[in-house]
Amino acid sequence: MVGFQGYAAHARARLGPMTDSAAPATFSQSEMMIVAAARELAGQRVCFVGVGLPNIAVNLAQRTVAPDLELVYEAGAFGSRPARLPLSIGDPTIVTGATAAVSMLELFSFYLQGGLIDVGFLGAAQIDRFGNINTTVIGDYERPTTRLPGSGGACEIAINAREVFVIMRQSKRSFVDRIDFRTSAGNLGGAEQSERIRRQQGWLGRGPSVVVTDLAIWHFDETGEMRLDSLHPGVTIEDVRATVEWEPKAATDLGSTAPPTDGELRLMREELDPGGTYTG
Amino acid sequence: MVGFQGYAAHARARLGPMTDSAAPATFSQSEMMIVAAARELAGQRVCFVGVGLPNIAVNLAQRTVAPDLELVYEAGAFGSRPARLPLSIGDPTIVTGATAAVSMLELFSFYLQGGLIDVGFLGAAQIDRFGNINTTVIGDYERPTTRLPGSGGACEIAINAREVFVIMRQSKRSFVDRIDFRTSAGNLGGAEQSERIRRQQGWLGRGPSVVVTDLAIWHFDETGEMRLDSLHPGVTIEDVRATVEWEPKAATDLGSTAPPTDGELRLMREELDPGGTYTG
Amino acid sequence: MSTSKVATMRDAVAELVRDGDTVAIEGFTHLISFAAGHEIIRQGRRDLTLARLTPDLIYDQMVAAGVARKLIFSWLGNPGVGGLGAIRRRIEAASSGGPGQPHPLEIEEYSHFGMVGRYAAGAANLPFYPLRSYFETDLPKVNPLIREIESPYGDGVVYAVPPLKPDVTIVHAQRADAAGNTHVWGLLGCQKEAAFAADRVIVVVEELVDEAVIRADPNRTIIPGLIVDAVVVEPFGAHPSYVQGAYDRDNRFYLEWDAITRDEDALQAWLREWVHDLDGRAAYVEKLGSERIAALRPGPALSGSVDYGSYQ
Amino acid sequence: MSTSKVATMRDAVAELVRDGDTVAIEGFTHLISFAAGHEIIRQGRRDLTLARLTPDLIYDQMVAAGVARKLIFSWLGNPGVGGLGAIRRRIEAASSGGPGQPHPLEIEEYSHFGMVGRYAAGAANLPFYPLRSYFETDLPKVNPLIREIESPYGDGVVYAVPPLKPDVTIVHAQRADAAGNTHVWGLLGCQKEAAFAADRVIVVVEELVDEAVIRADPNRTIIPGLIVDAVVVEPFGAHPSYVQGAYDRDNRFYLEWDAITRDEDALQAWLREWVHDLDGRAAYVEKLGSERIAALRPGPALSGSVDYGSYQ
Repeated sequence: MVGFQGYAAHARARLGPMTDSAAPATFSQSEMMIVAAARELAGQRVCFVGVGLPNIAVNLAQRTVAPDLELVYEAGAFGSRPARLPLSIGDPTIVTGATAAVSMLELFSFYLQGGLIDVGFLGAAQIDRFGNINTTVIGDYERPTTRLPGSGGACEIAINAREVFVIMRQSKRSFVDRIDFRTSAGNLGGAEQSERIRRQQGWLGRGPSVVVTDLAIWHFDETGEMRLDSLHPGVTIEDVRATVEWEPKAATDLGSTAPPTDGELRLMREELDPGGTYTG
Repeated sequence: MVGFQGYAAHARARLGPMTDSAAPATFSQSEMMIVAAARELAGQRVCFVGVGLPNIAVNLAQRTVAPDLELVYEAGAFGSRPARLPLSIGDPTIVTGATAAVSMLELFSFYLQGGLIDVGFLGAAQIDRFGNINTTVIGDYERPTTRLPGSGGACEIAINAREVFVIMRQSKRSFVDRIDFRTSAGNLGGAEQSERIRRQQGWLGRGPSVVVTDLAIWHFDETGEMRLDSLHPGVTIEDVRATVEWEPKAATDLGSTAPPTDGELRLMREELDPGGTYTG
Repeated sequence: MSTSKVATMRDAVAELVRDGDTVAIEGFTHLISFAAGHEIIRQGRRDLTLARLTPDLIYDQMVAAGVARKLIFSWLGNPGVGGLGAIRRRIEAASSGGPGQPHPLEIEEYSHFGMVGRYAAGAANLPFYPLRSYFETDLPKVNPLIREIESPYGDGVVYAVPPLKPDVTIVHAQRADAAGNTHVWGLLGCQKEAAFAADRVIVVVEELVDEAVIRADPNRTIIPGLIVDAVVVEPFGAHPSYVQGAYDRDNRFYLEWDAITRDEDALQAWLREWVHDLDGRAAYVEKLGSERIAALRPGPALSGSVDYGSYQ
Repeated sequence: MSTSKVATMRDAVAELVRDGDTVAIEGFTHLISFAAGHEIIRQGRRDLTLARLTPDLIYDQMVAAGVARKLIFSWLGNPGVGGLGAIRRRIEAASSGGPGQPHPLEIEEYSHFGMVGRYAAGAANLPFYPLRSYFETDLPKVNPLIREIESPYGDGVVYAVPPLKPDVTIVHAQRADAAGNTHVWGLLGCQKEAAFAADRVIVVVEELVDEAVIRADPNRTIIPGLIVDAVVVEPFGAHPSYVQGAYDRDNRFYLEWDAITRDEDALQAWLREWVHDLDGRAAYVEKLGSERIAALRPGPALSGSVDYGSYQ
């Protein structure tokens, strides 16, 4: 699993700061993104947690909509109850008080490939309309313009978790027509091919089901393509179009995301991320 | 690894009791066999222990010629220091005070197949002149006259331990021209084929190096065939010929096994096997 | 995972073990759930495929009771003592097969590493498990499921065994919480692999503990409640096998079994007296008697405590 | 195994780490031996192939110091913070490669599971490790060592990775005895697999303990002395990573590294000040200061003790 908060910071540095102008002053786009992502975990049981944005979203969910959520960290922890928000996904707080601490061989073999994960929560540097993910390089692999972290466990999570959630900031550099490198399989060339290959390969995962960004919530339609389902407060469809390289599909009954509650904001600001590492 | 003391008991039951007439009254043929086997472990470091006869021989060695011998039990124990002679190789006494207790997957993968075992100590129901071993069936596999325990870990030990020691009682039923079933590879059709296949297969074991019986000590010559090297006290070469189905080779300088010392006998009779389970 | 999975052995077996299932009661010498095996006999299950590295006395008893159609194993015997008469008769019956003979038992045979690898492949959702064993032996000739596989790196051929995914795996352990999070110490055998490979899992424990006891030592957790369907509290449920730190292996029982198993009538009489005529493990323990049990209690040998540290 | 393997870090590295070696300093976030990495820098090793799932700051430092020729990895970054500047510059150098640019770093890339599988195959003397990953991704296109393998059971194709057998694996642990029998608790990462796969093994520990402490809890033993060549006692040797129960991860250091690693001059200055100008870990710890160290000490969270039982 990969630390996208880290990469995203670099991306922003390159792209220049993203303004929060579209959102009311009471909360940031990052806060809205994290809250919206956390809410998507309602009713889920076992979640494989990525570092950075997925990490704070999942910890927020465990404290709000999904109190029984079992957190799995690729480092080898199951049933973690982090007493603090870990900066890294190998933090000692994910072990003390956890249900099990096991070798990575066991975690990837029996828990992940064995099919026990309900949701894999990934970040991404680039994503295409079918939810295929690049976290490896911008540019050519041999001569990269930007070298990214690589797969980590992402390519395994993408095919073995029952479903995959993605959280990332959207821009014409990240929501692209063609990703520079396919690190992790999404819906491949579309739903039909994806279902055929997942069946043929014995993958237990159905692929990506939701993408939450700083502007909106996306799900996938029957063709396996990303579909805009909800706009965050103050965000217009034009803002979305301006930050997607392809012509995005939108739901006929396009919703609007409920703003963060005071409770959600308090948890993030006072308990989970007082330093504003993720939410700034 | 297999419990041959058990099978041997059955075999004896079928063959009628073996007399100890060839040996002085002061010790039994079984005691001589166990003592001779233990002495072969002098200078060895890591031994994979089988139940029954190998088990008592190895425990005797740890108390005499090989005090630093590391005992490995397929049940998942390394560095065991049994406070008592375990009847089974999964006894709790092999764990309490051991260096490591690990899963069988780890033991067979990393310790055995990984090449960390110096000596694998096996029993056998049938053995041929090249040290190939049968512990599966007497007669046809589909229609056995006697169903034996099977491989257990024996076929793995036979190819992965650096060398293999065998301890068994010899008779025309056990030292046979053709074994009914090849459970564990010895020198196959001879040294040349054995070395070729072991190299080609990436096996880390060189194969069998010694066979200790109730009558004699055998090693293997350059052709990979068993060679009679030492007769136990009171045993004649005729006794040996009468208990081997093929015409056995004998060393030109045929030795005679030194009888058990009082110390060795005391250890077996008072400490290791007061009930005479193995030595009776 | 606050919902309790605690159940009686009767209910757990009634609900989770079905006729025709592939059942693995695992535990290598250590932690063999005789209590579960006896309940399966009492409830008269039929046509089971019994998987175990070492069938041991428990499968000898289950085969004698007629619950099994097939046996998947790697070493067949009473370690250090002798054979397993009921199983042996059912296998050797194939050679005579007369009307007076019992119905032959189907067998599928591997080595220990092969069996462990089969569970591991099942647990990891892999199509096969590779190992160096079997070349130049007769096992692949009598078991067509042991197959060659070529290394994609041009360095030769090894063998593969197929995944084994039991319908239900039953393991005994020192302790678990109500959710099924299970601590085991001592010999670990292949219980973890067999449990992760299974569709259903029953954990039988000496002691039910608070979740906090499990979470205090997460490295000791062998099986997570996530894969457990029922937790049965059955003290002394592994007798005559043993539980590290709780009671010793009852070697006297294993030695005495040799005479019982050689004689079909004696074996059936034993089953009546110790299984059918008892309504559960508590009665079995009472019948064994407190003296026999007391004699099996070991002295203490404490592991000592380690510090995981509190990170707020 | 009564012979002591205790050595100083200087002697252990001098004797066991050689120019051109493939070196694995493993430990996933937890237990990363920065002390060993720094000593390798001080002794000026060259042309090393560095293997690690997550190169982390230690390999960024080693690459900046010029000890490495090649990197084998699965995730390249400073978790939750950003990138690894020295490594990134050496990789991105390939795109410009002008005279002013540093010499490009050769890379061989996998996923986490692929790397763990490579160590496991190396440890088990297997020619490959099979896994379901990689199909329909670009990784096999850029890494020809990731190859397809067909199941011998007619149920399709999976991928394989080749064994990885480091010349030397270095792991940090809570405690070991003089023979190298090592206890680890907390995150276990892939240290066991990396150690069993290696030709030589160096264990660095917070505390040297009597053999009896290890033997009191054999299930806690991750690495047996059998495969260990040297035991180095180096308290706080994993800083800025952490040791479960002993000290916390120094996240402040990881956050501050982001600015240092972006600036080659700042990075070289850091290496001079914290590696070259110090003669060992003790000096590093003293330079850090007792206040910083005290702030990283966690409160207690004890595992509790279990009873293995005494069986005479």
